[in-house]
Amino acid sequence: MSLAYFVRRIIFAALALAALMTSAFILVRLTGDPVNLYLPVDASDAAREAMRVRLGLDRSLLAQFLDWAGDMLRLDFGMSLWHNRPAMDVVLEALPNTLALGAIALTLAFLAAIVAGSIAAVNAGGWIDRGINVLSQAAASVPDFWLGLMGVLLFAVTFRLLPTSGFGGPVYWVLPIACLFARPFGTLVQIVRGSMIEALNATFVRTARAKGARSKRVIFVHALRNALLPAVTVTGDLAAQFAGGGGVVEVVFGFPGIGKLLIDGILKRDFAIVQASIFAVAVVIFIINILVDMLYASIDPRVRVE
Amino acid sequence: MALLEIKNLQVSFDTAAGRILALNGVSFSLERGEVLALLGESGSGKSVTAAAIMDLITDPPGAINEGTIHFDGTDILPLPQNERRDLCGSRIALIFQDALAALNPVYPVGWQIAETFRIHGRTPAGGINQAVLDLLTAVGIPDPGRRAKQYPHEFSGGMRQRIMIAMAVALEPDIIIADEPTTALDVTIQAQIVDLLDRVRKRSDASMIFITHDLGVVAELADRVAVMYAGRIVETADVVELFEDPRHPYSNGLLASQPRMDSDETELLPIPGSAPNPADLPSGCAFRTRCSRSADICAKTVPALQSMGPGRQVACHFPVVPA
Amino acid sequence: MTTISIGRSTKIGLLALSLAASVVIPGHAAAPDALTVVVTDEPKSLDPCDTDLSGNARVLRNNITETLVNLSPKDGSVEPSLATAWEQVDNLTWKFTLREGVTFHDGKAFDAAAVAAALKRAQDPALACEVGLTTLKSLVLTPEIVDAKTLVIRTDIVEPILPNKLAALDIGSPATPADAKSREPIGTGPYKLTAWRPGQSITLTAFDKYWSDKPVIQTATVLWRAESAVRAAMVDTGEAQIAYEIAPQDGTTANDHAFPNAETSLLRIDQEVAPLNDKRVREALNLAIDRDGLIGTIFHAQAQKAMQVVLPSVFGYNPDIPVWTYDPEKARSLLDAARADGVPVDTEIVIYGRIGIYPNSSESLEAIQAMLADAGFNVRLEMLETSPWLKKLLKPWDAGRQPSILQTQIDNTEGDAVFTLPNRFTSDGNTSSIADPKLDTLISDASKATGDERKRLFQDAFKYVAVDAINIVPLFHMVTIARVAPDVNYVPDVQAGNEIKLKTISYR
Amino acid sequence: MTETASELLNEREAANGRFAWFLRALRGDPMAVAATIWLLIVVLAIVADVFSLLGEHRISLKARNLPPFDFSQIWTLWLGADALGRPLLVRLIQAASTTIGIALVTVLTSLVGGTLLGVIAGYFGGFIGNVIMRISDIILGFPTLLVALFGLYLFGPSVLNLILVLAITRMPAYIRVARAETLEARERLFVDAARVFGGGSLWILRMHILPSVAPTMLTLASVNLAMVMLFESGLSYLGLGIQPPAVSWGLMVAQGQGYLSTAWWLGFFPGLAVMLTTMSFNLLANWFRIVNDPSQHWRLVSRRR
Repeated sequence: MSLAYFVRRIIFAALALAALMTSAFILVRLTGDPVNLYLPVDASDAAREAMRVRLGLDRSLLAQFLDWAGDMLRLDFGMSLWHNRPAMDVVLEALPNTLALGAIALTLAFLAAIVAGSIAAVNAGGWIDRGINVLSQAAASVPDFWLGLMGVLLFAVTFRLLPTSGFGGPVYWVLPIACLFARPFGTLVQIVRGSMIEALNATFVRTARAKGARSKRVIFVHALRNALLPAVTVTGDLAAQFAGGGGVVEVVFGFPGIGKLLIDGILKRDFAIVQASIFAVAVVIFIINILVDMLYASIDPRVRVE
Repeated sequence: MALLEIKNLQVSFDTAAGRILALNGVSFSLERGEVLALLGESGSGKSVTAAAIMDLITDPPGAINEGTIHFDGTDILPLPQNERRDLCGSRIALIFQDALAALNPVYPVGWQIAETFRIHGRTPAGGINQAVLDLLTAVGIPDPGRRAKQYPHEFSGGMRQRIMIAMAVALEPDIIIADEPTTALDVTIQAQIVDLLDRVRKRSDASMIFITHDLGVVAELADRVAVMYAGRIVETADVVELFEDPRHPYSNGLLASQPRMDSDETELLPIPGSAPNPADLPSGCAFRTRCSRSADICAKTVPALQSMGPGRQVACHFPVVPA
Repeated sequence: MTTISIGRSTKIGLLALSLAASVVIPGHAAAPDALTVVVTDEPKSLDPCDTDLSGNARVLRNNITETLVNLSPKDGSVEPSLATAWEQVDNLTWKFTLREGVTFHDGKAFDAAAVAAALKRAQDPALACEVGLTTLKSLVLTPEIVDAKTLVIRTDIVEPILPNKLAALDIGSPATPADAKSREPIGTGPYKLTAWRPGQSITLTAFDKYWSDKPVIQTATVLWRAESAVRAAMVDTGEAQIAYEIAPQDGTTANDHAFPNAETSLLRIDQEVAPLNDKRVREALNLAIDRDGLIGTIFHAQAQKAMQVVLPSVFGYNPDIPVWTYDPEKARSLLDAARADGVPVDTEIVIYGRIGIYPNSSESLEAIQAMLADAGFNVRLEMLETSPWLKKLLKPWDAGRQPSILQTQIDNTEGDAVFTLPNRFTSDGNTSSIADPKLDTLISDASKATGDERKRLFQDAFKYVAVDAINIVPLFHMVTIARVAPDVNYVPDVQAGNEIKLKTISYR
Repeated sequence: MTETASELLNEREAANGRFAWFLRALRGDPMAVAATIWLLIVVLAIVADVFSLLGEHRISLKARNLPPFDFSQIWTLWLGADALGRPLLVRLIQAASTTIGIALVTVLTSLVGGTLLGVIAGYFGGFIGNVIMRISDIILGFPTLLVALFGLYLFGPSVLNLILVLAITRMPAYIRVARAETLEARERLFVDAARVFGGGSLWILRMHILPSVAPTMLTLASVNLAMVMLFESGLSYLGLGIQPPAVSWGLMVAQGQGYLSTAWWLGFFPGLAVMLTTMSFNLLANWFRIVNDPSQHWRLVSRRR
């Protein structure tokens, strides 16, 4: 991964981002006029028109676009209509929450999946494997919002061990993390198990055994590192998905993250928020992809030369 | 007492088509300092034999059902797994056919050679790192200091096989098992590798089981030959005797189907048909369907391995009689 | 290396588990002077001039900011607050005497200039304040400062109920920016805003220089959760002491208090499109709905069957309009009669619903759809998000549109029919599906009149809408349910939809 | 070892017929059997509903939120009744046809579209191929749920839009895989051979590329079926998918949310149905993958495990 490679990558990412933001601009404006949502039903037509003029929505799409593009180049995302604050401020408040939530859930899922997947692979075909298989398939198949609701019903409403929802100390994180944990865990267990079985059957593992390496060493030193490669790739994809917020889960728990912000922003036709969050998410995803590439290269020497 | 004595070894695998017997009563022995060639077509059970010795049969789907493997006087099959592991690499070493697959892609080659020392807790006099460099030099890898830090994919096929050999001889084992070590290589490289193997073996006076289907290599390296067919040994003989005087029709066919430098015959006689399906072996002698000499009895009874002279055994109802 | 990481991961996993197990919250015992209130949505702006939305008003009104006058929750009469007295000097002039010794949270004195500034701000078109766009709409108010405690307000047209309207105008500090909305409201109320953590919570603390009785509750936190079940559970778990907008199915415990919320639910008939342009068809719609069956199941048991769109407490309410009976047989025969006259009765009619307009909104329409179908209507239900729903609610409409009825509700917190009728039932009203010159005249005359004549004319107008024109399918005068922790002394009144009167609340 | 096993397997397959082999392979995987049974039940229920065999179920406000497991009631009420007094079981079945129908149509659309575009991009490459890949990269580089959410706000929630939006957001995955497989297949000898013998592009695509791409694509599709169901549920839950009076499992969970503390079964059973069905698709996809990978076959038939 040379400097030229990075430069090329950044240029491509910038172009993609520009395309993305432009299409977001056009699409967001097609989703409808925010004026009705922001004025009381009884407001007069004159007042509605005045607001349109104030927001510049009466001008041609091209004129709006040029203005917008100029602002974009100065990284000015405008004022949020709903929050009445600079949109980027609002987004930057929500982003760390989402990143923390996603990072914790994904890290736990990744680590747990390595353990469970390896155990399943080593016992492939046995009852432990079957148990882990059923559990992970269930985890991969459970709708996260439903899991959240049932979690609230069970742990908050019935047993009163955890808060129902909201944001604050560690207890507020338990249920959202548990919900976001399930699907990546289930998916990753399947992947780790598969690649681990493949690795355990690989010739180099036979070499290690022929060298006299005992099971632990064979599994953890030789097979696991090779088996991690696909899991790292998939985790990277999952991380990118999570960067957009735990979407539905954030809504279920009223968790002030970027996913909820974006969903609310679309619902409330808050153009500035939508664009600023899309921008932020795209940048985060770009960084995640680079990090995953670097991680991948550090695990697999074959990638480094290419 | 032979260094390695295998008796009546039976190995099976479960497949979608049912249970197949990969080895069906294999017996042979290996003396100290001897080079034994295991000769046969692919699927005849040569590699499974090596895997059985090295405890590399994956269970499931594979299983060793019967037999004994005596190494240095002890039956190693009933030994606890860890004791068997201790033998592997230190006293019995294995070299695989495809060195690219056999080397772990994510570790530097030097690390992988050093690992052999570490696994067995041996530290040579000059330290492990020096020993690795010495080994790399010994197997003919130039600039070992730099090369040791490189990864398998950065080496050529021949170089990788040299690294495998370095790894195998690191602890000066009593037995080196080479499983078709030259098959994946270019012809010119093949000769170098065979030469190298011979050299390193002699250096430590190790025994060797050389698994191959290449008669040329057999002639060059081996002291004795065991010919395998469909999970059984059909003939064992001194290498010279076998080449001059094959008794089993299959050995005979193998020799006749390959060009020979020492013969004037120009016509090659291929063995008709193809290797049988291991899940659906012919009754009696497995070779009878391809054998011009077969008779009714061949379908009824499996011919036993019978002694036919010193160090010579053949399993055939109608062995070829020397001309 | 990898071996270590496995060990580490197991440890982390155990740690997480033990963390989850150990951090069991031992009840949310609240401090005796702290209170947490949970509502549905985060307030939008908290600007004193944006108090038409209940989310903003609940936090601000009479907590942070106050108004010149208040309306009595009992009878809607005007009561003094920041103004101690007022009189109508002439048709176009009102004089207000302001309270002495009141200061804003920022230390500035409350005086006539502050009221004038607030009034100017509320009417500034560039700011698009909710109060200016709704309550004070089509009215130009010109303040005139006589002295610090006397303010004269001139109106451009006759405004008989100016004090009622000014009950909607929250007075912020003169420090409030004149050219931008504020997120940091400064008022004269018993509480000042101490923190607004966006997406999380709002905290109010008692203002120690408040001009009237000091409140018991010193710290109040406002949270928002979208789900009724969650809000209700929060009171049970002690995460909150008061939760608003509890759905009927949740609001069945002794801690749940239902109060009328000034909203009337109805279906607005688009009577310009066939077959709904036939009065018999509109009558059949009304007769086909089993209102009694809906009460106590999908709607709260304390909801009242409505016959018009305002509550009895509103000036101009007509007590003599009969409630529709449930008579599917008659509905069917009316449809048959219309069909016989060539009215395209079997044309598909769409019911446009709005998701979440009130609890169980889509269930109620599914039930109504089934009832209408039973009576022989061909109806399809379409549930819409707010933005597309507004497109159906507000003019202009497509000329070739499908016949439709629209789920909506109308609120009147100001207490006078003029806040309900003009925009919704006159030809030029932007949500009116009726264009009837006779009704236009009636409403316009009523708006200008005063006293008994005003009342009579408004009553006639309500009767005309409901009985003569049958422009609506009135459903219920709605109730809101609040769940209040048993140790909290608070009974929500009719204004609880717009105000949380924190200063009246205490622990038992 | 494994190679030999697969060789003989093919012979066996030819002899016994593929169907018999499938049945045998299914027997070796009890989870796949359970999955198949569950899906069969769901399909039968849907069929029964299509032919109106479940009886008529009117709104009955008196039976509102009837609790489940009251076996003295008629069997349709064994899972309780919903907020309008309709039997929950029947509602679940009606929702099943929406949920599964949408998933099937969506996956089919993205399968066909994605395979075609991917094969085109892989086989012809060039400018068009580049454009296809760049657009897929952008779509794929963004969280699927957000792309879908955005699309649905733009075009409004309706069944058709839901299918289109989900199909388009899932398509890039198919395009990528199809392109990679095509590139590989294109390089293989037999394609060269076909070219030498004068086969046209279409011929090569149809006879050589598509058949070698198909198994991977089908496996991907079976995994995606589960994924699409989860997305549909999530979107319907957010109010962007299926709208009442139509019903889907996700929507039922959303509607049940309001009754979380008073009638838990309204939200519990539809979520469970999503999970079981998704899991069944996943398990079958898994099984399908093993069936298509000869080196794994022993797992399906080995007596000793």
